[in-house]
Amino acid sequence: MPGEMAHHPQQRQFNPYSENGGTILAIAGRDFAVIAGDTRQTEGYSIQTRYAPKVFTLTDKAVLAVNGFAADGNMFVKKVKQRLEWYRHAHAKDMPLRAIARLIQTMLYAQRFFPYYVYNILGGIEDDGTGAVYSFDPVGSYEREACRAAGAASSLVQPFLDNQIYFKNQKAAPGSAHPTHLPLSTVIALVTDSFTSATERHIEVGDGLEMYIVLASGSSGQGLEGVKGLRELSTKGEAERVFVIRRDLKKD
Amino acid sequence: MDHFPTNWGRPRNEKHDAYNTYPLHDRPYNGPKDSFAEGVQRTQQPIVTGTSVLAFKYKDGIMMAADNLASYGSLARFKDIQRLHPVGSYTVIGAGGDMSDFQYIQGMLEDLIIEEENTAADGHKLGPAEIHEYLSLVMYQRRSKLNPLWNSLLVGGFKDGQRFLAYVDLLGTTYTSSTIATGYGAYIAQPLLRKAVEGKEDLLTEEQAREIMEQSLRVLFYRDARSLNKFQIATITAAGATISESRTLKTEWAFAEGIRGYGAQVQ
Amino acid sequence: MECSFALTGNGYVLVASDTTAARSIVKMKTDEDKTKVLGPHLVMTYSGEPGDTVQFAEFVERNLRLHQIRHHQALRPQSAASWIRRALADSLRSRSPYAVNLLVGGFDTSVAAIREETEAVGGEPKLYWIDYLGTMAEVPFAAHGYGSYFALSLLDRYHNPQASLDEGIATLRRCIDEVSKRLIVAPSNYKVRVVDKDGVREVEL
Amino acid sequence: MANASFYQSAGFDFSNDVRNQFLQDKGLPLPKATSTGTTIVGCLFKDGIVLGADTRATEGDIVADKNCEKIHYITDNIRCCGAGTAADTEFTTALISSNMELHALSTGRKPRVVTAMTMLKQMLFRYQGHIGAALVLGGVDSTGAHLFTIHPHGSTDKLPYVTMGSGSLAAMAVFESEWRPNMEKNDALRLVTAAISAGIFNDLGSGSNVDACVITATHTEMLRNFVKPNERAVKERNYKFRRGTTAWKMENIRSLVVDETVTLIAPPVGGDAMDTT
Amino acid sequence: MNSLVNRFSTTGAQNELRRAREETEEDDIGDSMWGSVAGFGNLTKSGPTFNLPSVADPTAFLRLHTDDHADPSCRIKIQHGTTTLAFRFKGGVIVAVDSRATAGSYIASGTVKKVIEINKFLLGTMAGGAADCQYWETYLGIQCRLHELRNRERISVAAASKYLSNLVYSYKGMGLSMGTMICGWDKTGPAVFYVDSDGTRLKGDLFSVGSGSTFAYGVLDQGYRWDLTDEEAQELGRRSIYAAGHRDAFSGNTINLYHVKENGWTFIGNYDVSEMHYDGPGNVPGGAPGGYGYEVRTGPSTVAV
Amino acid sequence: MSIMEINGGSVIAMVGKECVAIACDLRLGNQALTIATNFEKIFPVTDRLYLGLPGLATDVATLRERFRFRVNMYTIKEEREITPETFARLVSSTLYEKRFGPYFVEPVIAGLSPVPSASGKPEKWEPFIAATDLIGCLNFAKDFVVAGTSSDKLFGVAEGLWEPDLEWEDLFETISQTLMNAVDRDAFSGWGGIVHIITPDKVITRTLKARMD
Repeated sequence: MPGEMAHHPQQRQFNPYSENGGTILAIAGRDFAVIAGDTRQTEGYSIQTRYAPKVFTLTDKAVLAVNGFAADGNMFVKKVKQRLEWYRHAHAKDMPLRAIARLIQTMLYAQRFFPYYVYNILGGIEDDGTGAVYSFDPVGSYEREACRAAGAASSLVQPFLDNQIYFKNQKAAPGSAHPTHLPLSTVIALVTDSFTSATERHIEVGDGLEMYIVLASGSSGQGLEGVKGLRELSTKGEAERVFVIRRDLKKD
Repeated sequence: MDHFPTNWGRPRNEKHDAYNTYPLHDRPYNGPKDSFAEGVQRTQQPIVTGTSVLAFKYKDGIMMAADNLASYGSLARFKDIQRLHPVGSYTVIGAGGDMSDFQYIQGMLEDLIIEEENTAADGHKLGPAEIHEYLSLVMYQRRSKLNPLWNSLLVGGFKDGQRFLAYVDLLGTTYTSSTIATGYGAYIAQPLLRKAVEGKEDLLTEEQAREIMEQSLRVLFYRDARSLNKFQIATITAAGATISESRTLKTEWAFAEGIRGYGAQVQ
Repeated sequence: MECSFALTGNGYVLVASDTTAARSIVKMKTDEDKTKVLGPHLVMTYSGEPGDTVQFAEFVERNLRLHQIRHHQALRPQSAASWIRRALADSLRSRSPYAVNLLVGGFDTSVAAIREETEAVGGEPKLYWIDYLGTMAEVPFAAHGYGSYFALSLLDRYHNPQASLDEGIATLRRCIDEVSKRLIVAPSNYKVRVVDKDGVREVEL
Repeated sequence: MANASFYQSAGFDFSNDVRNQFLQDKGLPLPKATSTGTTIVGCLFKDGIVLGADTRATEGDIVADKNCEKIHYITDNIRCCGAGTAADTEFTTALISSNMELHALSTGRKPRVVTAMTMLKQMLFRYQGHIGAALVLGGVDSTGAHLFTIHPHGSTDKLPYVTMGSGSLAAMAVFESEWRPNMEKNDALRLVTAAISAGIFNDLGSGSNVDACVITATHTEMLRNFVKPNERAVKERNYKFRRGTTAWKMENIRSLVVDETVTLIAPPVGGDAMDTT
Repeated sequence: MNSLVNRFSTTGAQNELRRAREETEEDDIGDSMWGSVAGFGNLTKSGPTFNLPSVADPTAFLRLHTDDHADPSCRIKIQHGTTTLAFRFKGGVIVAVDSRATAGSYIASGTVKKVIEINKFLLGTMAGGAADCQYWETYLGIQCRLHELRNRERISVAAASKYLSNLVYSYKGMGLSMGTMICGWDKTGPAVFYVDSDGTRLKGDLFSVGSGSTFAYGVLDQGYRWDLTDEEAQELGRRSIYAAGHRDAFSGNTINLYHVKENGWTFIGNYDVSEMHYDGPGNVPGGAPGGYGYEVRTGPSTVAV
Repeated sequence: MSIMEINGGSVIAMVGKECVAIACDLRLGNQALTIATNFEKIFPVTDRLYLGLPGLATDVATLRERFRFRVNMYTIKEEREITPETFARLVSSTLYEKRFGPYFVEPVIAGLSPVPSASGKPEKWEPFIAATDLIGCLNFAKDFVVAGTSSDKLFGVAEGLWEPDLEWEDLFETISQTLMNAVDRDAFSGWGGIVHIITPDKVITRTLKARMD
């Protein structure tokens, strides 16, 4: 009943949650995935640090972005990495991406009654060599998608991606169709523009952009040539290659 | 669960049922009970508190400072509290927030160092990164038990040629930065530190660093009502950690002479 | 629980309101007319806070009547609805607001002279949905009360603005059936009125 | 029903209050008004006063206006920076500005800063803090340069350097460490810029550009967008759509140009010229 | 009493370290955690375990932080909103759902799979907390498989739904939110069970669940007969979800349609609600020509403004 | 659920090259229930000036009436058409009158304002857009203004898609894409959209084929 809403549950005590701002996003391509986050960490109206990474590599082909309450996020990443380490010891291989996704679900759901205040986006390469993005809510419901933004400015970025990645509400030119997969160079440009736009309009987004790119084995990596601030993380010879791009965002 | 269409799936308000269509279902709790739960007091608010801690990186290592005041509400209760504390051979921690919790942390860290460096005696010594990690686990674990240690802590250190400076607070939130300030310092001193230090971490000499630190402390003393013009500065460099004796700064109040009233008054 | 429905058709507006007067868990009466004829081609259903409903309906009735006496001309449905909305919105800002939900159905005979396509039926049916906040919307069909949660989708599916009166009544009956099937305390009886070029009259279901 | 609400006297109108209270009682929170998280400052220098402000206006976490103006005109020689609820600062300063003008006309003297200060504090005190305007008032008059802060509840302060808004602590730190009595104009301007910049870069409620205003006994100089440290970077892509991308159902074009052809039938004769339009 | 002694006798660093470990790792992680059950490792014990906040009233705590309806500014917004329906008819069971998930007023996703394929013969629908449904129905899938392995026969729909009902009932009052229909075909023929987190379990022919369920009922009831043809039944399911998508703000985006028959379920298709509005399902068996939308169906808007 | 979300609705206005566009969705809701999908929130004030009023629908109707009254009074008194700048001030002060019992509406104003020329007749028109919050704080922007339940989404998309100096045909595409994609992520807005593009010599009004859920 609408009338009931006035009676809020109230409890006067220590609040174990906080909100540390920032935004993350991930886009999957045919044979790559781009996972990005800004690097600002805030508390209220102040900037705690201008560089706090939100995106972490889990395996050679899986990258996890976390956003929300920083302490929960860091702890969660630590635990996921620990589980993956155990898996590596037991099976002598990395956990496949879709299994990591399910692992994250159960780990989040284990805290159903004391949730992690964390929005997770997992990106990487599936066993079949396709790029994939999995997005999670704080208690573990997840789905595989082509693109997803989460965090403080998610509602600013997501509709923009709907339009530019999924071509929502756009009629294709007569006699042609929208491409199903965008090239890497376009995706990198879109990610950059998403973050510069979010920085303009959301006070908790800014300082720096960190963009991880996972390429499937055999992918040419076309579109990465000449990109400013690019650094390869993977050592040559590995099947999948991981790159990171760091850019500055506005600091106001 | 609420089954009304617009609220569908949300928690139902158990205390109110407009139609009395179902009996209220408040259920007795049958899980394990702690008979002493009511008697156990957790820190729900800080009592005797310290204010800001400032720290930043400079050429030789880390410089950290905090004043000597512990306040009891608005009462300047203890004026000779030391809020910088050395841990092991490479690390200094500085604390704001509840002083009793800080003293508990000091004791805990002492145990840790004895355990790790004396009992184990395996030749490994805890560096600042390890101590910060340990503290962040403890702090996060305590917040998860909803029984926090009400502090914001700075961990500064120098080991194996690496400077280390990081923050952890009662929620377990952590971060690193080349300049960090806690409490009011985050609002007042941090802008000054950022401007003076960011990008110059590898250039600032100890002298310059000390000047920056003193200036920030002076401004803090001007504007933070829970601060004291009596402080200690710690440096952690390749040579080890040193915490200075308490000192005071020269402050300037001359401009106040000319001020008359708060509005139309002229005399 | 109170339910009212209304729908337009080819040359008419049907309005229906339940006839239950309930206080708390008691049905006081099951043949209360909660519709009000406001003019030669205008009818309104009202529901909401007991007391407010009748008071407001009578207030509207008299003022529209006064207008008619003064000007020898009844307000057209749109003007009448706008006036009612405004009266409700203003009352909401007073110390004693009326909490009333309305469906105003009318038949605009004056357009017959202007618009050719309406000539055959003698005018144009008009229906306005007005809630207690003074929100007004012109709609082809409308409902108030919990019944609207069931009826609106049903009408989306079955309503036909070109339907004959019989077909319209059949659609209305579908709504009423659906509500009595699904709503926990569904009203039993309804008063149904139709407005067309000949004026307002009651119809039996 | 010709409404009383169409014709009403000046001042606030509380007629929606009952209804809004009712809506609020239903548990519906009121929407947020635009506020200026804001850093605003002012300081004295040798010849007068420098005021400064950032230009960000926020609605919650969202930047509503990237380049708004927070230094408001009071009189030629008095300006006022506003923080808090944006509409309140806007209208309060406008009201005082007009009262000052009237006051100046009726007394025939150049208005004084204390007069504006007193008007403001009396007005704000009357509203007991419900008008959320936090102001920095500065100007130069016949009695010299004056700088005040006025808090929403009507308390005032008179100091040689002041700051207000969410970035006030950051800006004050700059003043506390660098302000000196009797500075030169350029030094004061540089200091104010540094103080506002401290707010812009350290306080999330403040951002975009630096506005400044220098008031001396003889001259007032408004330096709108004095420094613009936060220009948006050029976008990587161009987002212009192909025409015809959007599907639409119905189009209605209303031409605003009345086609008229003027045909002269006969040369105009005296006053009998016909109006041909 | 032990806990009390523990509490006060353990202030040393080692103990603190142990306590920190307790918090950062699950209580006891056996070898099973290393194995391929890594994800569901905690299921190898009697049942999953959950951490509770150590406050007097954990439910109130959870609600304080997650009930966005009572307090829109609450931080953790769990995804909600839905219309799902399932009905039995002579040709089996039709299951139709929308695909929208909302967090507050924000449409968090328009591509949610709200039909959970428990196994070849069992479907579960998802309404309420997305994570609750996903997790518990996946868990149910495991249990159904175990049942098959133990008993060499498929679990009946009744038993599966009872299992789920008992599971969530044991968490009653703790803040779970789930309204699901377990649909399938077993020895008794087609079956539909409604199970929710209150502990209700109902057997029936026709259910609709979620915020838009009333709108779906409005269309569904009017068109429902036992002897619908397969095509008519599918069309009815599709049309009912469309009706809810159109009228309910928290439902919409796309329709997922499943048909359970004797030899298991088949996925009929995914239909965009907006396309249904303008163009209808097109040339599908049983589909009416033209769009479902009222304006589309009745020609240009008859309401002249 | 805030008061603005009872009825839902959003409005956006954008500046183009010698033209402005203003667009709104068409939903009238009663919380989650959609009552009507023909509820326009943009009203003409003069030939080249439009006003968008997203917010509580009762106040939308009331304010529409009040503004019409006030603009008519202005026109009668001053014997000239109101300019967008003046009208913006009128909106602002009308709302601020109710500072302590506001109308729950966030107006958006879009129009072309005449640039005075030697001949007296305006030959050039300058785009003008403005928005105010519910108590009348004006926001003049050079690019776009947004309001309503999907304002944050609109901000995000518009910040990405808007380009300077768009011809009116291009501006139509940009504003339509912005509106539709933003409201598609908002539960309380959508169900169709309508766009008005105001150019010096004509006003183009297009009804969008938008999502209906």
